[in-house]
Amino acid sequence: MRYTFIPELFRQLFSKPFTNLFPLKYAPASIKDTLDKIKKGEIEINPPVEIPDKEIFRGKIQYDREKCIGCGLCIKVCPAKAIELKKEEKKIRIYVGRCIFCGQCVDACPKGALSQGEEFLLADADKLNKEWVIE
Amino acid sequence: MRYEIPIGPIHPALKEPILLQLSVEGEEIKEVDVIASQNHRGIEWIGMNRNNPIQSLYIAERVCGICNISHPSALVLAVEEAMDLEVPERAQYIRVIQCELERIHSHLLWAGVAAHEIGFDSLLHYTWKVREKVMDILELVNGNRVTKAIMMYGGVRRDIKKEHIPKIRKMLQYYKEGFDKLAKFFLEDKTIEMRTRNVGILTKEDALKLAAVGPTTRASGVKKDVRQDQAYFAYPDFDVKAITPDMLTGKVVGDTYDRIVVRLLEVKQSVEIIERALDEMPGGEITSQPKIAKLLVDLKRADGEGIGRHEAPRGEVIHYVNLKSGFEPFYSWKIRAPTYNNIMSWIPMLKGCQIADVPIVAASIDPCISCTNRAIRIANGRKEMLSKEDLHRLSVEKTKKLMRGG
Amino acid sequence: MELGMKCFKRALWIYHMNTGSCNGCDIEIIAALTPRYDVERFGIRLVGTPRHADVIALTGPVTSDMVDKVKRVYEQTPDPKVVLVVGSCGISGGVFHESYHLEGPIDKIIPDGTFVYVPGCPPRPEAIIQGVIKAWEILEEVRGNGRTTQKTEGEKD
Amino acid sequence: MEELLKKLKERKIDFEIKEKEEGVKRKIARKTILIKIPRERLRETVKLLIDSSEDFPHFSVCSFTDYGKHVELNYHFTIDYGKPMEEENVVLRVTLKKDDLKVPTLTDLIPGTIISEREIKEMTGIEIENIPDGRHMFLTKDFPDGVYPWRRDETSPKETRKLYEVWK
Repeated sequence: MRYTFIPELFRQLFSKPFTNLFPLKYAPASIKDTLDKIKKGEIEINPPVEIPDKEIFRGKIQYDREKCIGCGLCIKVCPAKAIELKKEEKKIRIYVGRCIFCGQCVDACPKGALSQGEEFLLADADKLNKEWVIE
Repeated sequence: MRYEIPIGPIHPALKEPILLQLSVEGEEIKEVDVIASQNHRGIEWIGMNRNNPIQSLYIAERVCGICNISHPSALVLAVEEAMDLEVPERAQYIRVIQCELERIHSHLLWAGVAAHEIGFDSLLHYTWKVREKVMDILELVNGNRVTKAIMMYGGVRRDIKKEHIPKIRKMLQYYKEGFDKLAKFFLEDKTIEMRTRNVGILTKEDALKLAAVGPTTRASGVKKDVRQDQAYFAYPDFDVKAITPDMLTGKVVGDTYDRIVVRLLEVKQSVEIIERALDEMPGGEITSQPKIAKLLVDLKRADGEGIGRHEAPRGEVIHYVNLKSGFEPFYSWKIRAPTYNNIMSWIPMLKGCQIADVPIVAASIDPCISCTNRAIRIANGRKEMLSKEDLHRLSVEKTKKLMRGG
Repeated sequence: MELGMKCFKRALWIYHMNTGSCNGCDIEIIAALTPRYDVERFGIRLVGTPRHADVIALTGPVTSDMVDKVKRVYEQTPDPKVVLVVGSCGISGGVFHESYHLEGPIDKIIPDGTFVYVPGCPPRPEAIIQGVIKAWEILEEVRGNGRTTQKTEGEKD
Repeated sequence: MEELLKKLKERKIDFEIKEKEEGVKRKIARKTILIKIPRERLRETVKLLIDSSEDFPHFSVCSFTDYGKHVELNYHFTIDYGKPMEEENVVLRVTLKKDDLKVPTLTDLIPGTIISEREIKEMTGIEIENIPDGRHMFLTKDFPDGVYPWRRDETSPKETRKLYEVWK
């Protein structure tokens, strides 16, 4: 047998699908209608591939305003200039649009005010929307 | 009659920008020129002027997104040499495991791309499906599918948890069982053999003179592997042997087929290394300096220079670092990525090939243009120009023609 | 003709362009096309030329050499079009936020474009899929007011 | 390595050897041979390196440091590869004065140096004598003359674009 892949092709035809059907199985006729229906709860979307370890996963940064002392260490180590110091209040502001999700600020924070969340579906058409500015 | 054909800069073979200027007579390539100025982001300048060393670690990670542990590895080796920093034993083992996980994912990625270049898309999808297993493990231990963000001066940032080890072992088992199958598809299939045997030959002499590195040079019979020659991290414990194609096929031709052989054998080798590393991993700390603020001060005070060398999936990575006390960024920093050296080996490989062979030959060195740290440009539309699609079509046509026996 | 427009409305073709990114996002875009995520089941596929595309998936902080190429690719793409910026470096520079060889971010180079941003370094393939769906929604809105309106009225479903 | 050191002593070229320990259970020493030479003897030393190694010496890269009044070029080589744990790094260090930035090319001895030499030329402004191909390698064609990104003096790039400021 010189074409060694052919038997595998047939086997694939009958094996269990490998695809994760996020968000829907097939493309709907109208995206807008579907999104409305999802909002109303008429259709359920298929969940994305599960996050394997929630402790380690590096998603959107969570900020605990109360614990922050405004030392600025996170600003010092941030490789992407995603964090800004609000001098008067001694608190910080994080821009998700600049963040590279490395988690170095989480490691550096002496008070444990920062942590990595689980959220990763962040796409948006406006890069200064409220969701993307953490205060 | 000679024609000039520019290929690129937006994807000649991979999804990256580089321009190949070919001189052809009929179907045969006579001369090759490489223009690589499209991906230049000035990373060395950034590390020398703008960043402190900890920030530079993340810049190094993004020199190349595929081999994103190689550059930090070489950088931490260089900096640790420059400032005489101790690294705990457990951290050295974790580094080895991470590096080998990356090698598996990178070689499988390449194998898929190579299959795509000769028009064998079902094999591309199969290989990438197999690759998802290691991506899951990478996400499990690192928190992101691609960038690992694990290296730190003096250790690593994250431990491998106890409950992760059975999952990693399961993945290794999957690859051990699946390896023969994968090797059969890639090495015994007539289609692949027709398109890659005796195509894009790089002789041993050329490989040495052009200073080629990694699988490209090993496929030409040069036993050169940093893990073997000048071991680092915990690699001396594993006694890694450089892989050459004669281990499987009994001869060295130096063509594209041999490069496939070397990469597949390296996947197997990596699986074995990870398995041993998991068995022998000592306990203890994972970093010698857990306080980031203290580390920053130490880095600022340090004075000295160091060279870090690491065997990335594509070949040897070298970082040269010079630290000056009182000066926060690196005083000087030079990155040498593997493709930087391998690009020149395109010239002897492509000479005498047909245009339809360009994608597979160009892909055979596993080019990583962003690794080379430079930049891209769009081909001139007024000249006769082959787009990626045309090139791919030509390549697919050649496969079909060969299969018909023509 | 009417039938033709109906068919074209659904499949979304993407042109992928690398403007000096690190490859991380690029491999995740390809990962989204391969069996695990398989966006081809929605009719989404990568095409080799911008003239066939509805969406430009753009990665990277735009190096000096790429500025005019980005503009040309953008002009060659037929209207209506959306630029899908994948990865933090395309949005704001990310780790490459300051350098002598960069001209980005992308929305300064194409000031009148429509953008969908996917943050992440690199984003998970699901996040890219979500971005594509956002782009799709925008395209549907634009087309709904434009040439396909008459056709949608004739539709039963 | 012994042969190289012997030949270096014969020619009266100074060198130092640095060692660094690597490994966890099995310790090995990583050796770096640092050779400081004047520009005039660079080609001679490279020839020596080629003659005294079994295989061809592997040219890795050329790095550059700017010390204000003078600059330093390091040619990084590795020799004796292919044998487990026996490889050594060789660094050829050439110091140049700022008002006389010139080095001879090595491309005829080792063809693989061409990319590095083109890079050094465009990034630092050092003139490479007899370079066969002096075009830009990594910078755009229209990059301004007289701006050298790796230098630490008035010729380093002044105006850099801060993407994080313009992003809004």
